[in-house]
Amino acid sequence: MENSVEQPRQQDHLIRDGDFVVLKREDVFKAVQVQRRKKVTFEKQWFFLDNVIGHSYGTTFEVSSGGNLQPKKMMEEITSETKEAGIDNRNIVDDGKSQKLTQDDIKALKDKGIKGEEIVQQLIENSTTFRDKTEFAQDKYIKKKKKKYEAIITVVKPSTRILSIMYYAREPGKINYMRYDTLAQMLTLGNIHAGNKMIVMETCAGLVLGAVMERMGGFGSIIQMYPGGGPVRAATTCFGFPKSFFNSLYEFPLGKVNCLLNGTFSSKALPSESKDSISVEENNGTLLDDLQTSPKEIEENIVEVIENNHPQQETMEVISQEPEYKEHKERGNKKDYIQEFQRKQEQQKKRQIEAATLLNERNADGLIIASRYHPTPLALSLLEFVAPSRPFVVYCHYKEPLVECYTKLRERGGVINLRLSETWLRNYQVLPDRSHPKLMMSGGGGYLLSGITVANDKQKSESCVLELQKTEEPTAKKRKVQESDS
Amino acid sequence: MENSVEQPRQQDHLIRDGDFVVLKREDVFKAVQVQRRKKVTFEKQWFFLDNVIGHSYGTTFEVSSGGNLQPKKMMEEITSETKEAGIDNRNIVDDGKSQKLTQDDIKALKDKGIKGEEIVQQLIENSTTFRDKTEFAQDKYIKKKKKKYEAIITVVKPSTRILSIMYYAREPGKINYMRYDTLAQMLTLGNIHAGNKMIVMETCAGLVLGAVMERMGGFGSIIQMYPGGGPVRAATTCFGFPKSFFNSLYEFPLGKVNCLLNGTFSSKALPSESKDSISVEENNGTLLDDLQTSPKEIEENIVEVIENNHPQQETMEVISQEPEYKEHKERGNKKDYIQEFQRKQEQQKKRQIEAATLLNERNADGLIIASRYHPTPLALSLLEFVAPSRPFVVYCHYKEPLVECYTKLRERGGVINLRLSETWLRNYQVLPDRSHPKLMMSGGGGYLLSGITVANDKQKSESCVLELQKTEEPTAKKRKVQESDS
Amino acid sequence: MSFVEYEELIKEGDTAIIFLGHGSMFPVQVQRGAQTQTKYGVIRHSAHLIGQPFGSRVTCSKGGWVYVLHPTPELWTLNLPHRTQILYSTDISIITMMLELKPGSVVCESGTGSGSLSHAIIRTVAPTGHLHTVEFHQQRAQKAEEEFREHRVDRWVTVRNQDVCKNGFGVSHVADAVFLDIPSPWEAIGHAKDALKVEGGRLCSFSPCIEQVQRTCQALAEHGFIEVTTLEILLREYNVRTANLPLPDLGGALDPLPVLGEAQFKIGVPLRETVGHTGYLTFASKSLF
Amino acid sequence: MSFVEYEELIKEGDTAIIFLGHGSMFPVQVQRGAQTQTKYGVIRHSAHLIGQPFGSRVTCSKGGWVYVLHPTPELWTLNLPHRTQILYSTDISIITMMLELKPGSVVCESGTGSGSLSHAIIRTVAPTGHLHTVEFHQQRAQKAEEEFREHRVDRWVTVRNQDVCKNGFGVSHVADAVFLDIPSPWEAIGHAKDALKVEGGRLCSFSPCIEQVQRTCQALAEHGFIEVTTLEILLREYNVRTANLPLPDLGGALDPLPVLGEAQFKIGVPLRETVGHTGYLTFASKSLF
Repeated sequence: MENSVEQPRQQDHLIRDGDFVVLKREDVFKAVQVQRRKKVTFEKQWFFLDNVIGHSYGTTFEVSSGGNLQPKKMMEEITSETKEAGIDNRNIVDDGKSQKLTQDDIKALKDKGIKGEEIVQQLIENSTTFRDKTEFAQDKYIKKKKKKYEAIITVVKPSTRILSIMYYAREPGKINYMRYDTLAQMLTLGNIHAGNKMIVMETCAGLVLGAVMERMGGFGSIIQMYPGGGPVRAATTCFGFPKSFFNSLYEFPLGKVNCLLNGTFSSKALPSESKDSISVEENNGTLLDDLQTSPKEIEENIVEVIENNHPQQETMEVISQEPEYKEHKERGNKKDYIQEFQRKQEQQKKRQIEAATLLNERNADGLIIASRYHPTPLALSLLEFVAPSRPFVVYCHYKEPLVECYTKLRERGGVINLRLSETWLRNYQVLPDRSHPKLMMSGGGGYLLSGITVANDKQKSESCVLELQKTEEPTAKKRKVQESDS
Repeated sequence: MENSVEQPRQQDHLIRDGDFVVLKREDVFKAVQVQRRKKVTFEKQWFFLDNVIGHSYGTTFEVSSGGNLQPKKMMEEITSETKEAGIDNRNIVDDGKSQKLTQDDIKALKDKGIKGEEIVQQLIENSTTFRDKTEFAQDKYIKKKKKKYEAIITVVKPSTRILSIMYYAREPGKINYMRYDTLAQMLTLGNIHAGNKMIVMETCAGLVLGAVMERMGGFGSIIQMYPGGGPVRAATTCFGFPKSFFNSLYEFPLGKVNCLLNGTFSSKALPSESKDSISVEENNGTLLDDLQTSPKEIEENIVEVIENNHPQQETMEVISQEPEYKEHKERGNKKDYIQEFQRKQEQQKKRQIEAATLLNERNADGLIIASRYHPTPLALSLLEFVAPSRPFVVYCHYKEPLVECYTKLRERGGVINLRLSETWLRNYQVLPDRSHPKLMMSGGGGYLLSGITVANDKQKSESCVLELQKTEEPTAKKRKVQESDS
Repeated sequence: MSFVEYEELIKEGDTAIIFLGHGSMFPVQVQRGAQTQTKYGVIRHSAHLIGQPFGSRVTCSKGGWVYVLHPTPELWTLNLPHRTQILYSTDISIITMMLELKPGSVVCESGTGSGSLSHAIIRTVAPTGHLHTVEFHQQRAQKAEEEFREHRVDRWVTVRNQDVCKNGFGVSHVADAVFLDIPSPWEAIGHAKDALKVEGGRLCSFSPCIEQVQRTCQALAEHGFIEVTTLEILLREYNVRTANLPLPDLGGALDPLPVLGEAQFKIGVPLRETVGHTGYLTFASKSLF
Repeated sequence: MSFVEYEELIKEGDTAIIFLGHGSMFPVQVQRGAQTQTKYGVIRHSAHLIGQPFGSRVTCSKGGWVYVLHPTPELWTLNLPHRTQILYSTDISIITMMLELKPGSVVCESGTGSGSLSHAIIRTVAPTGHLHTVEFHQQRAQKAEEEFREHRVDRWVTVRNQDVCKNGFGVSHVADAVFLDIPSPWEAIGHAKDALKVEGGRLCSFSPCIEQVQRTCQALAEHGFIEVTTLEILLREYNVRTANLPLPDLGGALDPLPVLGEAQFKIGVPLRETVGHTGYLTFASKSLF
């Protein structure tokens, strides 16, 4: 089990050319690939990543002239040096004259090449009201100024933690508003670990898939179910997994699930069936449209799309269609493109048959659903591929569809320990004499329905359901009585 | 406005014979009326309240021999004297031998007349493991022992705070699981204050009515809408309001709301209409059944029902039917009962006509709904009686019916600023070096839909609704787009 | 109008709330001859407001319309000029109940701040109670007094400009309840005890930081307060929406065309971001002994 | 079976979870010839369990039936013998993600306690990682080692019986992540730093009380840890129920009989009581410099 996977190298903590990394500025993240002489724009600032190569992950850089990054000793929070907070703001009168430095002064400092950090310090020293402000107001002031004058960037290694926080903060719509702690729950409730055979159905830009892959570490296999023309894996790419991780990643179209369940899907029928290949082509058209728009958006936001020098091209077939499509547009040669496309299609079919075989064994070790589709039909059909005594987790942004899903799964039988839940997450400020929960919190991070599969003998199913409902009623008996009264 | 109401007397803080009070033992409450030589059972302990008369509210008593209560200096928490907590429990091995006092020793202490408090202290001193226990375990130990050996009772004045906490803790089903902080929100969102003309529709044992009455302090008027044969006011009684508070409390049957709205309800029609009087009688039969069972239950639980020596008999007509019914049963004389009943019925009709007149003015200053019925039909009809620019609040134990109610009210128009919300309440332990939220919290205290009435011109209503929907869409625009996408 | 009594018609000098929709609104002081500019056009006070019933729809000069609302302490809380951080209705509700306020209650408050809680207290204790409110910041104390006059509630409130920690509330043994929202509440507990009636009363302290709560609880214990409890209350709001979830195409066995569709339903979705903390509320009772 | 690898069939020596319904369950150690008593009757291990697939329905002697489940760290957390307060899956989930655990990670943990988190860590870091877990209580350390053997995960874990505040984790510069659940975490921060890899790593400390968090954050700052964040996570569970709300009788205008009825709908209702606090989780990264 252990020999088929690349182990982390000794120098794994050093940033290399071609690495997928995440840039961090204050609490803002952006995923990029390190490439020499490639201009990166982040938080309205552009720079080159050439200088980060060879440094350790976690190193902090400052943007200097010409967009060059200079390593920088991590400064302690400026607040620790200026802690003379007023107890209250009784003496502050806002007259707009509290800052003694003029805009010209500041420009002069900048022109002298004074660093942003020092400018902020000077602004504080020249503020007549800073020391009288409450700590809250001081922090606010510093944050505002820091943001404006400093450009400190840390290069961190991508991980589920970083990428799920990044997506939730900046593009929650792309991951169906799944908060990072909700994803954390899914991975644990799903008992995701090395060696599993997992079914993943997600429309979360590939983030959930990436998280599952990270937890499986290249051991075991994953079948990704996808709607439309192909799976979306923009976020998966950002993890920068080694090639070997993709050897046992399969994809299977949702549109063929019923065939598979009916037994009408067969490996023989596939290659000759022209109707099918047409539909694939059509689907692919849709996919290409998707890719044309959707990663564009991403590019403008948090993920730099890699257009050339694509090290994972072989292993990430689906996203690699995008550069091809662009090539095709550039060349304007439709025939070449179609030939190339058909070769790819054959390859895809071969993988699809392998995926079908894996699914047909009906012994998956778990099922993860996190999509923009109604969860009920997905759960009802995909659970058929899961072995007994295995966990499954269904995410939905809304509670109501999961209430329905719960009800339908109960009717179906073969599942126990159904739990509908959400998590509630609160961050804290812990500072001497001023600790409290953060003033803003997330109102909701989505809902989960989880459970465990068990043997569901068809002949017994009816009585089984009845009994199950009897035995499975959750605890609060008293309450139930009250509820049916009211 | 001020001259019609009894003002609190100087000696208002002293407990008098006949007062409605709340007994408190640790965090457990029970509402009773103070009556000489009447045995009261509370937390499996019986005693007489004779001795509390003349003492201040807030006085603490200990139960001594013969069920007499003896005033007691409020002891500081025993924990403060025994604070030598172990840091962890690494050295504790549970062998069942940690208590050196035997059952016989304890019995001997009791027989010697040693007070419960001292017994607990002795138990602590004779525990070999107490000092090694963590503070959490120590607290648990003390609480357990205290509960067993001490019987300390505080007599407190009833209030919305006390009674709503009492009901929520012990008989939440009777108040539709409305948590006390939810009631607090209703009173504020409803802008309940002296001088209002309020419509209250509740099936919360009269707790919500009582809370509204407390906040109105006898100024203004209240029309209580009731289902069935008559309003239930078991909890209202517990507040011990002065008689004058009931002068402007009216009740009106829900079953006649549509007549009132149609204009088919008229004061002329009432007295001669035999069909109507039959239905009242039938309804009253239901009420009596209710009273037969429902206050019985209460008696066994948290509210001592007053069977004789009833000082509020005149002002609380409806609950006063109960003793009459008992009388009737005792006497076995049906005719007398019916005559008496008819006299009451006439009186009730007169009040009903007054209530109808008040409602017909359609200028109520607010509407509070908190019932076990579906809120939508109640809100839609009762809002007709409310003046423009007045707040209304609808409580429901479930969120889903309020979502529907929200939708229907939007369609109806004439309401703005609709808000669907719940509150989240957490209690804290604040102790030196061991502060944290309480380990258990309420999972839900019900939901509120609130809003403000505005002019709803019938002729403009359709365009109005359309425009309202346009302008009334809450803020998160971006999200809405995403949602209709998905 | 006043903030403690509803009236039917708008009159000169009234404070009214102009409601634009979207939860967007602002207060106006009604003045004969005055005009108020909104995004829907001008509102002419004499023509559009004075003599009209509260709750009316007013069509502005550009043809758009707004509602004119009777002020309430809750609407004021949403519309008042912020001179400080303010308390919102969720906290105010539980404070009012836990302090057992009702008509006739005498209450001491410090600081007055922007007057958000003050208005709610006055509403609840009127017409027979009184609020003594102490504010150390002179301008703020003056502004609060002005507002109370404008809102016609000044007879139920006394504003004092002093430091409650040094000089207390200016009254002794009169209060049924004391409320503290100051940076060092522990320094005012003695004064609070003194302000409360001899036979007892309730106290509440609001603090954003847990360290303040720790010190306050200690001071409360030292001054013999009992039933000390700390709690926190948060509002959880839901938007009512129509959600559309597409049904996945799993491939009809007989039908070559995908069976597409979607499920539509009404939902109450939590807001994406919400207030995560306002402050801790510590309640206590003055002990009898 | 083992806790890190699914197997199809139950065999001698396996730990299996007997699921009775209602969320009620308990673990058994499968032994040839052994019997387990349940409220539905006896389960005979040789006849009912050995050789059967996990997930099977077993009919007990009295005719009632149960399900036999493959153990997972999550089921173990719900069924393990409590020797201490334990961490539950909600906290464990966020700890695992925020510590960035995955196959190959080396983790240091103290205390082992009842092994609830330990099993989850081992599951995640196997087959190429390792857990070093330190427990000061000797009996507990022994019992944990036994359990790890029984659950066939002992090759991925080293248990040390020592005081982490005095003696550290017994390893230096090997860990990707350190987890602390001890009464005085601030005393172990130095040792935690030492255990982490030279090139950095992640730390998490779990404490029920805020004062512990305050001291820990101070110690973390003093030892140069960065990205210090404290959070709290709570589970909110919903019961799925059919609710019936009667429709009120408002009196049909034409119909003398009341129009009664009720609305029925499926709802997800929050539990009436729920866990309100487990502990604060403080996360930090070891600084590079």
